[in-house]
Amino acid sequence: MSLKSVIRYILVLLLLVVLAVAMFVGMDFGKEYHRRKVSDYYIARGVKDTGAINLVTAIYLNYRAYDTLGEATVLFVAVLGVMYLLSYEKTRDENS
Amino acid sequence: MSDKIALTLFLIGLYGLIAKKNLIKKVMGLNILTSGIVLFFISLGYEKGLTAPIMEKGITDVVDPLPQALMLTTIVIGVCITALALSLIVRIYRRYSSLDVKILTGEGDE
Amino acid sequence: MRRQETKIVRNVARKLFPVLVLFAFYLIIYGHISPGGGFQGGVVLGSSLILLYLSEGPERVEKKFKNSQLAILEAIGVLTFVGIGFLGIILGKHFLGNFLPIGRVGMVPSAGLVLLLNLFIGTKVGAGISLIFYALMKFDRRAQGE
Amino acid sequence: MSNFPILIVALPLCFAFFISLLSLTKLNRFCGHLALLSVGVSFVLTLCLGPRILAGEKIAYSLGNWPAPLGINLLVDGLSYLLSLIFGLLVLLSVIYSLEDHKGKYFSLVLILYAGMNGVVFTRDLFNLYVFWEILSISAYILVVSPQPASLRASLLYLFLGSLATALFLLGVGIIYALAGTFDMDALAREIPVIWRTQPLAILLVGALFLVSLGIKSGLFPMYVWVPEAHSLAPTPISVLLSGAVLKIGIYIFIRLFLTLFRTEVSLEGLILYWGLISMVFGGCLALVQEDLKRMLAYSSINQVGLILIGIGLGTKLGMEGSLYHLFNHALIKGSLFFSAGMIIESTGKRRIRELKGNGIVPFFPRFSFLMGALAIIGVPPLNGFISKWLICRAAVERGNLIVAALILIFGIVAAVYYLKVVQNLFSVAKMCQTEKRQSSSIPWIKYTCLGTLLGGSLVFGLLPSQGLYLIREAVALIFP
Repeated sequence: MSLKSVIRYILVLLLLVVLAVAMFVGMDFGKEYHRRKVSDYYIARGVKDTGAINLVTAIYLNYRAYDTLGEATVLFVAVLGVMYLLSYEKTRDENS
Repeated sequence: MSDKIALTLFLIGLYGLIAKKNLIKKVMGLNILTSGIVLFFISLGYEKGLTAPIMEKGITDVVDPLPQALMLTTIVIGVCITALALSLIVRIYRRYSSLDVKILTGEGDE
Repeated sequence: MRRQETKIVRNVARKLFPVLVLFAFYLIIYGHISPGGGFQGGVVLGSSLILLYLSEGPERVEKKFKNSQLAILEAIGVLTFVGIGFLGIILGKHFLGNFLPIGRVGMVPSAGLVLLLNLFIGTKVGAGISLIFYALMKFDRRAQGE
Repeated sequence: MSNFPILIVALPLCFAFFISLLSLTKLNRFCGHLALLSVGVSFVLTLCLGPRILAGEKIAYSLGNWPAPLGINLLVDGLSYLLSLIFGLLVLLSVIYSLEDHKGKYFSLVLILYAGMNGVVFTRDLFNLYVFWEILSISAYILVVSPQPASLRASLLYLFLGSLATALFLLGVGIIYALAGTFDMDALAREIPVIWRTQPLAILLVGALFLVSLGIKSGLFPMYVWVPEAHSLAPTPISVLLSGAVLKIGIYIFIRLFLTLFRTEVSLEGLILYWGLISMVFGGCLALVQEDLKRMLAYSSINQVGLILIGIGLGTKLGMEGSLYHLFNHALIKGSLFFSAGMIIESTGKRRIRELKGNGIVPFFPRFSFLMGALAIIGVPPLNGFISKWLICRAAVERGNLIVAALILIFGIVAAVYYLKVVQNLFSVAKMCQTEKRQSSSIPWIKYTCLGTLLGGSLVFGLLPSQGLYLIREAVALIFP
């Protein structure tokens, strides 16, 4: 192992330790801080509002359907991209 | 407790993404990182003794449904990024016949 | 690379395929009254196609499910999603507003748009995931020199 | 009129899906025109919102009729309007530029990129912002891939760093949700000062996560690695979009989150100021030693983004005006520079700055526009770059930060050195090459219109700076009421 890679590993480990400490200290807020403001409304009124018993679906497709549109777009982009990248014409030149 | 595990998973993924030299392993690191985040979100809503958010008759104490709904989106995004990264790697492997991270910084270009 | 798996695998996969599709549509259609939903059902649908592809080999599956058809299905799924959103604007609500009646809670045809959107998301996700897999798989086969 | 915000986002999406269907049929060659139509419609809708925004109005839109914390809300205010205007203009010109060279799926991706940009700047919901940011980034990763094989590795590098950035952002959003129980920005603006009193460490952690992620995405000093790779290897219109729009998204989110959301917390101004300064210095110095034309432009982008951050970090109204105006100007100037660099590379087939020397085959107009763009970005008076640099400099002097002002001036001179090196090579007399006489210009006129528009824009906003300041007045009023 060369000196360069040793230094690299030490740096990475240092970064991770710092991050770990920061996260475990910073996120030590306990459960009482999790105030479910919006979710309490969803739980109380969700079925009446949307008619869906499954609250996850109710949020996914009714309250936050715009997010779902975004998600569908991401999947669409990925399919488009995979076909764009792996289409035959583009890759033929690399064979030769 | 579960959010601590999720964070550990996140850090493991971060380590994989930063330190591994194989491109496929980097993608694996990215996946672990995403799973860590998903687990973190899910653990936010969870408390002991609560049931799934299916509001059938007589059920009132349920876990937080919002993070669960959001995580569906994150999972799809994770899948999409993985698919793209893999297809890029497949083509890079065809071009350079190597999966070493040195490719990314331009060594071996003509 | 071997094109096809053994006969046992092929038979099991072929018998399993309709059951998986049925399960997928159950998940999609009952998504708003039980655990499940469009995305989950769509993934099951996609994996059923992937299973068929793995066991039967690409040529035989391509005859039944052409890539271009799947691509069209996917685009139509997401296009309809946006279309339903615009329909909300036309019918006086906002984008993606629920313009259907909620109906009796707990029945299958209820919850307004949720069921409809679940169907489109399901087909879209199923087609999309199997398409990604197909593209990677086909590239791999080509790379190994057909 | 009230539906315009969502139409601006959803119409390009709708057309993108339709174009991908169309590209499978025989009508493949009309994809570009359809894309042009939809971007045009979207841009016109954006322009239609103009009078109301400039009158100080804010246009809100709740999706699916759910009020603020329940559903997702869109809001068009001065800041998002300014950004949306830049994006519309650049995407329109890029589509026009690529009409001849590209086919179906490419346009679909560009439209989704456009929708993603507008989705990011309009939304008032943190998670929705993440989703649209991811849409924008993923389509950008794909679009970076060009026929050059090296662009594949640039795209992969961009993908790794970009998805690391969005993952860190998402983790921050999760912590915010744990603390506040909502994603809505208006509710968060009220909540966060309350939480700050009991949980300062958690808020600091969120701030740090957001800063790192935004730093990666806008190409600031230690995390700029992807910028030169992606910018130099992408197709020309995509380089324009990356430099003019995608880098700006990071700055937008920074302003939106840290100056309107977290504004009662610790003052970030010093950090931002020095970060911008370091970024500017490194970008400028590295641009000096580049040999590749587009790579040099990419490092110059890092330099300019640093300058924009300096203006923000000064923390005064004047500095903010200067940096928002510079954000706008940089989009125009870098657009014209990348377009002309693309044309130069296209007509000579050479990317290295040294090889451009004495090439008589470069048509006159790209050379001229490169010169104009270089003068504008250096900050020569009648052009628009001067005004914004002047504003930032004056803000620095007013704050008593003379060293910063001096550094900005010095790096103006450094920019002059590396740009004029290219200009000198471009305009040096062709001493030989009479033998290999190639056709002088095969560039279609439609590409010249893109260049002309951007050059005209930078001239107009340089001669009439009050018009440009009028545009950003509402945006500045949001931050310094």
